[in-house]
Amino acid sequence: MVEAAQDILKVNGLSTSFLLREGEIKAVDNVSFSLKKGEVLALVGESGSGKTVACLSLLRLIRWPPGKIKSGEVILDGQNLFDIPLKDMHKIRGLGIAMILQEPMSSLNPSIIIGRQIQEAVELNQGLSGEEAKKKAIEMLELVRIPSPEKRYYNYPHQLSGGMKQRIMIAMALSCKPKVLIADEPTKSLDVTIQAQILRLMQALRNDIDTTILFVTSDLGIVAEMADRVAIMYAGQVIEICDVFKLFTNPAHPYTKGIMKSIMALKTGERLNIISGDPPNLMALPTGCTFHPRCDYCQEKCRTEVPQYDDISGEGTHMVRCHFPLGVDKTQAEGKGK
Amino acid sequence: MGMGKYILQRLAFTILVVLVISILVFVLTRVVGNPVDILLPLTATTEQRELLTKQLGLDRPMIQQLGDFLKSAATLDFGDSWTQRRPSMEVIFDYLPISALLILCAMAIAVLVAFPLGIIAAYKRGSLLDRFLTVLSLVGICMPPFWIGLMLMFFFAVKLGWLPTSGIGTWKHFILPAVTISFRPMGNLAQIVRYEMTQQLGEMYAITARAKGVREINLLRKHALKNIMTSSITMIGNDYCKQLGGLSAAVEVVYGFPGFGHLIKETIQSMDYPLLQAEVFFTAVIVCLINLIVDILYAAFDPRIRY
Amino acid sequence: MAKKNTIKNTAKKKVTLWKRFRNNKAALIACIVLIVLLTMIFAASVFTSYNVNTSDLRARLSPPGTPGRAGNSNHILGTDQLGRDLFARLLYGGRASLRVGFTVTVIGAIIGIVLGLSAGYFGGWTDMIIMRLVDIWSSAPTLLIAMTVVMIMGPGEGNLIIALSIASWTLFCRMARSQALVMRNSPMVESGHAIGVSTPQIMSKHVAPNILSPLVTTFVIETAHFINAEANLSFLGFGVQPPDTSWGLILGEGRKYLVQAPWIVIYPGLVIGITVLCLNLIGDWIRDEFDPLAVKH
Amino acid sequence: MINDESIKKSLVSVRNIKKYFPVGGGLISKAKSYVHAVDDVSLDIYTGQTLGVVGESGCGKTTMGRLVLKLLNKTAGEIYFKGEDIYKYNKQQAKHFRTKAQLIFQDSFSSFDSRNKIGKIVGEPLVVHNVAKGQELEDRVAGLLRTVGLKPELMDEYPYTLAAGQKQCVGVARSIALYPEFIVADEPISALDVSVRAMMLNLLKDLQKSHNLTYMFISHDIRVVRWLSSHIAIMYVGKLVEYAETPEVFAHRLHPYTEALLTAVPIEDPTLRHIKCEILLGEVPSPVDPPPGCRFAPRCFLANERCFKEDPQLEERRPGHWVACFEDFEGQAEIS
Amino acid sequence: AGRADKESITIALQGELTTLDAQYPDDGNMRPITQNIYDTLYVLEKETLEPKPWLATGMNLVDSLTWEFKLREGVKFHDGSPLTVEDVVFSINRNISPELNSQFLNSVDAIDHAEAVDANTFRIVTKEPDPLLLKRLTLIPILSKAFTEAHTANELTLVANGTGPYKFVEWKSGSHVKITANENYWGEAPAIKNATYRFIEEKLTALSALQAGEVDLAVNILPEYVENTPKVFTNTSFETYWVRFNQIPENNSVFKNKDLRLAANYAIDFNTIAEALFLGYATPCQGQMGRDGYVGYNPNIIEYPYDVEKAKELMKAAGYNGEEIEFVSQRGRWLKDGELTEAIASYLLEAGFNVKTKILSWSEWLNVLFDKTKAPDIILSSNSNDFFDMDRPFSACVLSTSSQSAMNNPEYDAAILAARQELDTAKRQAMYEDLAAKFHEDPFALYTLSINDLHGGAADLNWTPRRDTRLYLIEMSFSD
Ligand SMILES: Nc1ncnc2c1ncn2[C@@H]1O[C@H](COP(=O)(O)OP(=O)(O)OP(=O)(O)O)[C@@H](O)[C@H]1O
Ligand SMILES: Nc1ncnc2c1ncn2[C@@H]1O[C@H](COP(=O)(O)OP(=O)(O)OP(=O)(O)O)[C@@H](O)[C@H]1O
Ligand SMILES: [Mg+2]
Ligand SMILES: [Mg+2]
Repeated sequence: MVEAAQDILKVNGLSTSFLLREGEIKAVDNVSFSLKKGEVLALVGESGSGKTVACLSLLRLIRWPPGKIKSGEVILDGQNLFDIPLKDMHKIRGLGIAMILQEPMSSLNPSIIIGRQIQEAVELNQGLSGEEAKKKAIEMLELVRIPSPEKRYYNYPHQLSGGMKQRIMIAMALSCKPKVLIADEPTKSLDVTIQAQILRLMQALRNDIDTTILFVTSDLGIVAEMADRVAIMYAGQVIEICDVFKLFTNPAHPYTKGIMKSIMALKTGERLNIISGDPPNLMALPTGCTFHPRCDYCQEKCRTEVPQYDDISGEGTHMVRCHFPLGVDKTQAEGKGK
Repeated sequence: MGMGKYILQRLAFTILVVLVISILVFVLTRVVGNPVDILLPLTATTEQRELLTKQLGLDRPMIQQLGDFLKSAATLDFGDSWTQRRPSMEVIFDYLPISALLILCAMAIAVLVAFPLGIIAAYKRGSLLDRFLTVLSLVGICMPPFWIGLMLMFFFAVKLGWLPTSGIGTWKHFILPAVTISFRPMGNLAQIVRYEMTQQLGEMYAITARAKGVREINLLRKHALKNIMTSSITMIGNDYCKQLGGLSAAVEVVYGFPGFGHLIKETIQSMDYPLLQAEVFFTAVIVCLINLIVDILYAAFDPRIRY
Repeated sequence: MAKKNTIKNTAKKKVTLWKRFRNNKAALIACIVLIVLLTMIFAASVFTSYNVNTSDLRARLSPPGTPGRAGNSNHILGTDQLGRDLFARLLYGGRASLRVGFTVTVIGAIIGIVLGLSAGYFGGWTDMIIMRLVDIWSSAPTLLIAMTVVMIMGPGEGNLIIALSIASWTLFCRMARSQALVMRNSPMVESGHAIGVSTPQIMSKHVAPNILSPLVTTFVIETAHFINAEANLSFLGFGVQPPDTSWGLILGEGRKYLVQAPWIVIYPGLVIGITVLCLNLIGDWIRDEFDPLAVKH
Repeated sequence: MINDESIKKSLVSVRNIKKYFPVGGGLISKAKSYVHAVDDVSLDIYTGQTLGVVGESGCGKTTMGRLVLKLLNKTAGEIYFKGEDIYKYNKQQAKHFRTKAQLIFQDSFSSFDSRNKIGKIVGEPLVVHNVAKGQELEDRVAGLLRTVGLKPELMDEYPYTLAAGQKQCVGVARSIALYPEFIVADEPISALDVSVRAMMLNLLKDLQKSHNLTYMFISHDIRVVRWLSSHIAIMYVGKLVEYAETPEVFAHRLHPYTEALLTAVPIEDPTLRHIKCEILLGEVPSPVDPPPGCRFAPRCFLANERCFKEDPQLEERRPGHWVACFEDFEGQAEIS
Repeated sequence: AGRADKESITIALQGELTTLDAQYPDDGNMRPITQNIYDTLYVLEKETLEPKPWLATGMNLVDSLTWEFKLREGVKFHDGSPLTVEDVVFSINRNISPELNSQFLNSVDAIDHAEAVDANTFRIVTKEPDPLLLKRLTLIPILSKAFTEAHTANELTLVANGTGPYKFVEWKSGSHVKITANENYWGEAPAIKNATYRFIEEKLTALSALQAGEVDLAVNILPEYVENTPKVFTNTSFETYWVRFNQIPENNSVFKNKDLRLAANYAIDFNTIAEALFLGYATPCQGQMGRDGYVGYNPNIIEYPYDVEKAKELMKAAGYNGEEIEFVSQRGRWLKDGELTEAIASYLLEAGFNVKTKILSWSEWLNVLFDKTKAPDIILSSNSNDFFDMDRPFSACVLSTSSQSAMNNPEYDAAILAARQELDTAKRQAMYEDLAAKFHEDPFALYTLSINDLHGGAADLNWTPRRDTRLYLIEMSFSD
């Protein structure tokens, strides 16, 4: 086990649900992970697996109704965010954790000039104001490689291209000087060439500023490019956490393995590996292991018993939520489970 | 397109609208109505009627009448009001401003009440307060305004004697009619503000703003408010036009308020065609102008709109 | 905020219409109230033994609960200025009010939808002419024109309906057009073209039914609107005339007696308000339920 | 090989096709400018093969697909299907063409009339062309559903009850109902999740084999295109910049844009992360009234004066490898 | 106690006046104001309703057509100019001129012209011998010639210059008119110095204003308001409702049958209507159009009793077979006209008349009233007899040349015309009594009822309403 002291952010047993009239959606279910200072943790999962909700839950930005954080704790720098009264959360947001959203097109306020939007973040989190804050904002624009920042300061979002908007988002998040930066699929709606630019920018900034990043994505290519460690989400749960190299060489969860296989096949041109079945319905999750209906290795136990979150590396670097993790001796795993 | 050009285009359209509507009303009234009987007392003789028909020029062919009408209307001269026996324009200028002011007051009340209500409801959506406010705004929309007027007058003027029942003179005279008229726009506005605000608070940019530490109250004030302005302004403009175009008549009648709606009602009842024509003209012009103002305001609140 | 298609869609299967309806209590209550009201109005003779037009001058302006003459039931809502039973008049008057509101909306909807669909579908000059017409019409003081029409043609239900219909079509026209435009460019229509469905077939089989739900919402809310409009015009004397009766007329006639007989004014006002409120709630519900993306007009 | 002769040999031939969309301008005033969505593109698609069309958002891929299916009116140029110009078809031929060429949508669900049951949706082409009715229709629909890997019982369900992947399968079933020869698949997998994507791709490949289909496969994901397509056409702002067989493209990237595009794709291997070459700067220009010259020139690291003045034409630089570039470039970066 | 300002009064009128040019309109909202601004040559004596000299001081019949008058001296217009014979002649000639086309032209056009004789003598020449001339002169406001000629027709709508006890101060469109006492008035100085006339159309609103103390006098309130009114002012007046039977020979109306006309008169309980609907503030007709105090009233006629049986008998005898009877009316013009219509219809229905009521707008109603080809079986109308002389109703309702009548009886026509030119009062009285008796036997209308003037006022207002309905401020005062 790595000592907690090194973890700048620690999430324990986080559960968030949406209570709709049709039923309860367990969007995030008992999720735990931690981030060490300066590292990039990729949160990977399919659409609807709960990545965004998990991130928003960290900031307590889930709106009631219908969303509700049901349990868990989020410890940022030793402080449990869930202990803070909600009305004081705005002090944590930005300065503690900042976030870049998935949709650059709609994540900026269309009726306010972008400069002001960045400046607002500066004013709120760096204690600057007026001219100083403006100067800082322009500096931030420069930092994210926006040409002629003094002029761009006065642009409205609609006057910028998607890539530029995403840079603005990054500038805005960074001007909060956050301890942890959450980037929620920052390149999802961008073209590959623009995506490459943004990723390159983020890498550069990371080297310069040395922030801790929770990088959410569904593209394993980006994971390979960006992440130090990876957490895989499936149906609201983190099913595997490990080192990025380990993920690409030795994934332990059948789901991860399945995806890895089909990605490799894309390169070689072989027939693709299929994970049979449909993505889970969050409102009526399967019993036992949520993945069992689609799992090739499913056994009786999987149908009934919820698997625990197990450390299979013995050093706390590879955690899996599976009764029968691949590449691990069954009995050993069994033993671990008990 | 430049702003100037846009305005010119709109003005051209306004002229078209006014022309079409004026001709329509002209034809409608001349073809079907017979105002002479109305303008004379019951005991008037046949000769008297014929004389008046001639004096009003109603005995001439329609086309000729229309031509004359268009000619003089082009110079904003709609002729003398038949009942008030002075230029229709003069009559309009006696009645229109005060109604415009009254409805403006009503709109101001509506805005002042509806915005906070709508915003609070959006902020606390789903709460008891929200539901209460929603029902309240629905009631404002649903109850007939003249009925509300009767009730308010009954309680505040007659029973409690706090306010004058009718007429004009002091600012106090404006309170009851303005409040009564404000109910419907208030309901409309509160609903749209609540709806739009709810939408805005769920927008991505709202999450972004919260994520950088903006307080909810500032989010509402500095970020969301501006974005709901376009739809609110449309609503306000619309309601203003509707009220001025005759909707306020019933309330004005109840409060004996000498306004434009009241005048419209009287004019129509007395078939005072020149005056009616002038009223139609002015309402159409005002509606077009207000629409233009609304359009221009759009650009002020939504940078994406440029003319 | 996030995509919720998969979840919502699968869940939809199980939640029947009725169940969803039950979840919106306001709409449910509105529906029940409206049904009760409609039953009472259309089976009025079952609920009251009074004739609407039989006056009893000796029993003028009797307060609610006054015993009726000779074996008749009590005047539960009192009597009006001619001694007629107010309850009976409200029931029978409701027929005219609802008839006006409904007919005006139907006429408006038919004209508006036909024109709107043509504009949206044919585009080009057709579209331009129709939309200019709508623009002009929207700038016209329609209420003023409606009053003029009533005055010239003579007040009464028929003419009132004609006059109000003048104002009722533009909204439908705009909506139908925008829906038709959305549809025309939708993948659904393209998919139809791709498999070789003819254009008229696409219009009638796919486009028309799919734009129905927002139009139904508008229809319900507009009906409410025109019930109010009827009251407004009848109040001013431009509407329904005796011996016919309508809610607006009852109010218009009775308003002089507010101080002496407040019930003549209070009850019709409430009935109008409640009816309109119910229709609005139901309209809102239809919109929320069947067309979650529709923006308020 | 893009010449008159190839029109006869190929299933679909595109010749100098153009599509301009008017923008701005109202109904009275004339349109002021045009989106050059597809601007002078020529290529051939052979029976049983798959042409992958790749490019960044807005480069005209979708428009191409629609043009080839005659779902849009062209601005100029010709498109031949089996040697005949589809824009010169008479009514009968046009209707017949609809049975031979089909479209698969990115988001099939939105192309369904959601009030209809799946059986009706899938069976509609059969009904429209009077191919089957009654019991036969049902059997055919059941068969189609089975072909795309769905249970026939789904016939009586509404589409919204299905998962995303299944909806897409229904879309495919509808498209293949009339045994078409040619299918345009417009980003059929980009809305799908990784785990479902694989199934869909396999299905497309299987269908191609079993039905002898020809595909025009539109995607912005070069990894997928590489896996599925026999040929690749790379588009940039309405222009075709490179066109060849897939392995050829990956081996010899003759256009600087292709090089930039391929190197921009993240590599799914953490060990290779730092050996990436230069990335492409700038943004995709607007296709509204583009300036003369090569449209890639402003972002091109090889651009010279000529590139800004003249529009390079497609030429066959290597056998079967067509490129539109003045420079003699060949990609160096290692593409995994 | 008592009010602070006893010299100011606020009066609620039912609507706004249309012009201050008192010679033009026939406007019930203007008269209450202009009657206080303009004087007339004669006024009606309050009790006897006889004309008494006012600006004229004496009269002398030169021949049966020519009347000579003396003009009061020392009278000044509000603008300071003296009243001259020229002004009087100008005023009369203007009022009867076709160019002006005064709305009450028919009340004054018996005058042929007026002419000056000397500085304070003038003559009026009538077209035919006219027993009503002096009453007609009570209608003609005397204007200043110079002032009137100095203004355009449009300007005259907004200005007033009379000789009356009050001067015009201001007219706020839609809201009110203010007048103030004329210090140079030739007559007695009034107790009330300032008056504001507010236009309040809504009856209820007027009542509220009265209750709230905003107005001191609200004219023509509803009978129902009496109990909520501090002080009630009432008097009989000259408006009579009548329901015209269609007897036009060319028309196909059941009421050409005399028995049915009688039956209808028997079928309606006007006493109950007056009691219940008008709460007693109305007087049922006594089987004739005239009433006590009118020249030509026949005191010997007794009202038709309310007798449904008799009505039914008569109907049976006349062979009435349920033919549909069209009853046209309008509402909103006169007090409770709509309600009265419905009440009459419901009585007729009860007696077995198959009545179909049709309420029309004012303009349609006028159209139907005047267009003899469109005449319905019965139509409700009102006759105002401001001369208190039976010539008015008979020539309006019976005379076949009248635009309102729906009968053609040469015998009646001749009798009416003869009475109209009879200068001998006693003879005229006899002629009209005779006609009234005939019309009782052979009714031309449902003689319905006359409504009383009913005003509500402040408790401390002293005033007795006049039968001629004139609201002379000079007769009002506030008590302590
Ligand atoms: N406001 C909401 N109301 C109801 N359900 C919601 C809401 N937001 C999210 N959900 C549900 O929570 C689940 C997780 O959503 P989330 O947005 O976290 O997914 P994600 O992993 O971020 O997917 P994507 O890759 O599409 O962004 C989804 O299935 C969604 O249905
Ligand atoms: N109906 C239309 N009217 C006007 N412009 C259009 C229309 N359809 C497409 N365009 C424009 O044509 C250009 C090409 O569009 P197209 O949809 O073919 O691109 P694409 O390559 O499919 O993009 P994407 O990857 O985003 O789907 C774009 O700039 C688009 O804005
Ligand atoms: Mg997400
Ligand atoms: Mg596309």
